[in-house]
Amino acid sequence: MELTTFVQTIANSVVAGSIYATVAVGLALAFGVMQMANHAHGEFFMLGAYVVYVFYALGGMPFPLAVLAAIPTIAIIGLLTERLIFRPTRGNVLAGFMATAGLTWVLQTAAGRIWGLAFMKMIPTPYMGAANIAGAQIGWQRVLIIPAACILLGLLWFFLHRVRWGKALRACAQDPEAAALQGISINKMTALAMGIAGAYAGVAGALLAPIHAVTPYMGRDLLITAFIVVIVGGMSSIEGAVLAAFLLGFIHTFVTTIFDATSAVMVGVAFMAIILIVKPTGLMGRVKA
Amino acid sequence: MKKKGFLKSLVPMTTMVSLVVALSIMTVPTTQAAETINIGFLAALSGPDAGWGLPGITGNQIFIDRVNAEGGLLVGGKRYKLKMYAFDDEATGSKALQGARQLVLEHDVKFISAIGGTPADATHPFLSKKKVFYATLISTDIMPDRPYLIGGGDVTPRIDMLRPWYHKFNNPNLKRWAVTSQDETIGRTCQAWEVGSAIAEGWDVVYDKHFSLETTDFAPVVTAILATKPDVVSLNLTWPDYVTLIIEQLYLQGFKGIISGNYIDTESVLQKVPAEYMEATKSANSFPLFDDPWWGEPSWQHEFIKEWNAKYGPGAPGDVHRKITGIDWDHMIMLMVWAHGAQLAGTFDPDKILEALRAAKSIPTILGPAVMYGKEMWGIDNMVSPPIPIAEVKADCKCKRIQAHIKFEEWFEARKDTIIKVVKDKGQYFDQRK
Amino acid sequence: MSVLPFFAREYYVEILIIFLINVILVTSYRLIATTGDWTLCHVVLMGAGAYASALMAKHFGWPFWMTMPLAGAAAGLVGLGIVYPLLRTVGFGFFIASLAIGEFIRLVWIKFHTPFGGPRGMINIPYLGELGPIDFYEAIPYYFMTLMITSGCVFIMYRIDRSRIGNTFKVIYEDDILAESIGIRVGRYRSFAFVLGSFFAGIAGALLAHRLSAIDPHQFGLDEMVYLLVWVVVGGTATFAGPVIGVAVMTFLFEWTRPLLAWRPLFFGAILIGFLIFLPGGLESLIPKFTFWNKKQKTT
Amino acid sequence: MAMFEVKELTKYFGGLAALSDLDLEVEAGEIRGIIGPNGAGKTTLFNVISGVYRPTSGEIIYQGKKISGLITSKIAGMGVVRTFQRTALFHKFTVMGNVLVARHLQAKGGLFRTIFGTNRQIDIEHEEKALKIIDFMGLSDLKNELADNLPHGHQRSLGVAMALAAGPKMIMLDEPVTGMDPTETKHMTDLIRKVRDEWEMTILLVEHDMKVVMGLCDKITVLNFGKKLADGLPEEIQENSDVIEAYLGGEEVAELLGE
Repeated sequence: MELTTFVQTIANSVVAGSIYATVAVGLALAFGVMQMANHAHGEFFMLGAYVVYVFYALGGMPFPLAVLAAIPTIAIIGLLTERLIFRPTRGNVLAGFMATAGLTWVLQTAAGRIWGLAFMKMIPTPYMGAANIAGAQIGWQRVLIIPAACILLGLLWFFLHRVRWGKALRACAQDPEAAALQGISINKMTALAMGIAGAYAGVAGALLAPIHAVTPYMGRDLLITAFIVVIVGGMSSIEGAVLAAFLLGFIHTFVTTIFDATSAVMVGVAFMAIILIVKPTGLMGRVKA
Repeated sequence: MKKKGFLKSLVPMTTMVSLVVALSIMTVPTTQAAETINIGFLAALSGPDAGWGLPGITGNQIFIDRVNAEGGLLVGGKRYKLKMYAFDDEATGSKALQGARQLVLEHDVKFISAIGGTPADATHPFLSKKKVFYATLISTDIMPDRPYLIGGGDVTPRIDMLRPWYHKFNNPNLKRWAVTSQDETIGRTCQAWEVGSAIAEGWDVVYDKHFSLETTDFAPVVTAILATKPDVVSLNLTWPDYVTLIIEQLYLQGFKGIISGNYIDTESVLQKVPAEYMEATKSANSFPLFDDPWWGEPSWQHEFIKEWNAKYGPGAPGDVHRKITGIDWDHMIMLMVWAHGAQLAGTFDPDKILEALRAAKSIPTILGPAVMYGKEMWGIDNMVSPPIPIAEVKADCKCKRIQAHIKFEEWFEARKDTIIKVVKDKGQYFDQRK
Repeated sequence: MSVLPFFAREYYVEILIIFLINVILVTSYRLIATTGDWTLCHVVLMGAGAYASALMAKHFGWPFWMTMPLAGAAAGLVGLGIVYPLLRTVGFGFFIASLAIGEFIRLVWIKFHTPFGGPRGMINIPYLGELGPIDFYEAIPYYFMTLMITSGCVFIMYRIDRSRIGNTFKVIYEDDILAESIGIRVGRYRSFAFVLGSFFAGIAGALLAHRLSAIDPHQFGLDEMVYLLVWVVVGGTATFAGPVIGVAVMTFLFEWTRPLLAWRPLFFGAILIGFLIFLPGGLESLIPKFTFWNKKQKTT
Repeated sequence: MAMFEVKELTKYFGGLAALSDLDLEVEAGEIRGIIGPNGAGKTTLFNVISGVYRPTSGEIIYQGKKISGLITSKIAGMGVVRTFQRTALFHKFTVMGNVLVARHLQAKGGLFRTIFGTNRQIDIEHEEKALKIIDFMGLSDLKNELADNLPHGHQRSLGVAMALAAGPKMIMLDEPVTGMDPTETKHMTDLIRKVRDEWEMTILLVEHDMKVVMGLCDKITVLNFGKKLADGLPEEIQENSDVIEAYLGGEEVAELLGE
């Protein structure tokens, strides 16, 4: 592998890792709090992209604003999901997961009917052109994702470790009963977690919209990856998820460059299986998956 | 008592089954007005592959409406109205077979529009037995043991074979040809034919791989392609969505050569890269625009665009919330051919229709006069072969403009030996795919 | 059951064939679920059976009565192969890990064009030939063959469910620590249930493959798996009959809703959500209210 | 040498030791009481012996065979079975069902036979043996009742019944009489003694109710903070100053002296 190709691949890996991380933290967080396993997480991601399509491509709103708009929009959808699906099925993780699998179909179909179903949606690239790093060319649109992801993850860390509600959320993730005894309202926490999960999936989709095929089904490819990330990271561990996300980002990108994406996914799954065998709790998890 | 328990648990099972059947028997077969001929549309209408199915309905419907407006299809001095029944096969074999059975057994359709691939594999034994026409877009499903399967409305792989000639003709000094497409049923076959032709035209094929359908990020794929320093990057029949993303990456990673493909959806590509770049890369493909002045005025093509917009365009009664695509007319070509065949034969008897079509010197299609061809390629003359348009992207109109309209047959006859040899080496010749 | 096909029109006989195959599928799924392990790779294991049977029939020209049980065995072996990492997980982890591993198997079929035919899958899988005057290509003979095989499989699974082994599965679901403490090898029994279920899924796969004569990886994708979940959820898993009720009702609804075309996934998604929230027990949970066998399922 | 030995058993959870250098010797047919203030490590000891936790160090020897590190079911198979502090039952099963399942290890008959029930004889024996245990625990008239619907006392007895059904030679009872009224307690105490006498069972007993412990046990081991404090006959233990010390401050002193 030549140097430029290598640098190019490294850059691609970091971009992929940033995306996986941004998507997966929400999944891990939601799972940590009252075991909300969201099959529709990929569809949140998809809807985030459609927000950009509607506001930016159709509505002519500036791209950054459209991305910001995705945050509350999808957060609200997250809240609704929590209220209408996870709360009624609380205590039965499988029921929640399967119900959200149903939600996946609902959202995909709805998106297809509302915004049409043919080729990918047309979204002009806001920042054309590419940065030249050691002979490797990386489009600005991708470069942009890296700082964006850093900021988002930083914010989340700050929220979870410095803000009262965030700490409560972590307490709740560690031990719901104890948290409840301390007078933390579980309902508030689950809602908060799903809100954040939605926001992060949404903003990831929004950031990716200009460089990804925006279709109602764009979420499904991501779902398995995201769950592998969460399992490898250790079910409910945020830090673990981030670490695993970048690991998988590198694995996928390098294998794709050298072989192909099918092998990449296979290697990813094999990686997960190995982790399960040698360390069932995942990289940073406390509880057995 | 355990026995009884088992029987008891059989009770609901049996009741349910009888329920299913009872209700299915009750649903009376669709009553046939004597002079109506039913045709079927069997493709993915939901799920990720619906993008290849749903749009086809619009084109077929436009054709059907035209025919019915004239009072029906004139066959053997009698007019027959056309009626279309759609069935969603979700791109899976089992459901496709189920659909074929429903369309034939319940609606007695004479012709089925489909996409091809595994659904074709799963349905052909049944349809061959029932002697029902099954028209796929792409000709790769044609096989000698499928007498009533006709294909070729979509011009791959013929366009993929002509592009190496076209680019060589315009740039004799270029040498290095890189080609890729998604790794699936049709991709492999079409790419084999393209590689064959590229070699026949004297290109060095420096990259000949498939990217898998799981690919979501094309940066690595393009990185790998550019590592081979190609003069031409050909995308074979890479699906339009992927084409857009790959071209974007080619642009970002600084590719300066020629881009060539089966279907470049100009409008969405131009969202990602400047029109000047597309013109500079001479990006050539086969799906012409029907509002291209090249067709002349008045023309069936221009009419079609108008009708489509009137019926399905923004604000129209049947607004489909999307722009017209190649798929909208791709399916219709096959329907036109079949209808013409029936008129020539003066009957709907499939064997007579095939006979008439093969005898015909020129069959009118929306891409121009076609002939039945393909014995050397598929072992049977069931490929509908209209002249093939090659369009390039122009910066001034930010659109495709037809550059040439080539008859495939003569070109192929001159080179077939080399090409077929390569295809056989790659194990993609029809008699090797069992 | 045995006279139905003569009244129904041919198209519906075909639906019944698919229905019977699905009955094997859901029943075997419940067999695994009784240990508390819900998997997401059951349809893939069905695929393993389908591929195995197809390969044997195509390359060795073996007859169906041979390939079918072997297909089951093959699927069982695959199940045995993947159950080890799976057992390291419980509950939801198991669920997701099985999804990922199932995907892995599908990708193997896609990746290796020989012998699996890659994304195109396998074509020209031989139909069952004639047996004297009976041509098994025809719907009705195939229907009766499927009916026989299905009843056979269902009967065996019913006996297992009622036997000491079936009870062992159920107690593992109720309290695996207690089960372990009285000497039940929980791990072994979980694997046993999983492999057994895989075996029957494989048989269903063989039946499907030889009816279609063409299979591809897409046929056994996640969407199909979610359909299976819909059947199981709609029917319920507490009683043996539950899943069968589910698949019967959904088969009917599936035909009934064809006119919805592109809207259908939305409809089925809504059904899935609705049942999980408002009728978690599935349809079967309504039955005990007005029939006799509510005592039955207590006295295991 | 003793039938059951624990040698320098140590179990750490994270930093702190739940058990440290514990030695224990139990003779066949003995009823051994294990007492100690809350958090002394009694239940941990049971969990380690029964293989729920692996010991950090030290070993457990049963009939000369090392059982530490084996999985629970293996240990149970060798004849060491425990009951739980919580009321652990298969609640959706009948009393009969519970005991039948608990006889898992004794159940005979190959796969085919079991599935198709071709050999009724085996099933009948199986059920008779189960019935015997149910009678013994005085649950015969409840045998078709769902475990869930039993009164607490009977649920505890069923727990013991299941342990017995597993066919052990040594049985570990974790607070068998908690939450029982005096009559139930009396009944259970007699049963435990009967189990030892009639079934030649060795018994480890963790119990808070000192009347029961003192009345029932041949020898008593006192744990405190995971260490062995004392070891001896009931009356020795009652006089032992360290033990009183350990219990001092706790209202348990009175309890200890059985008042």
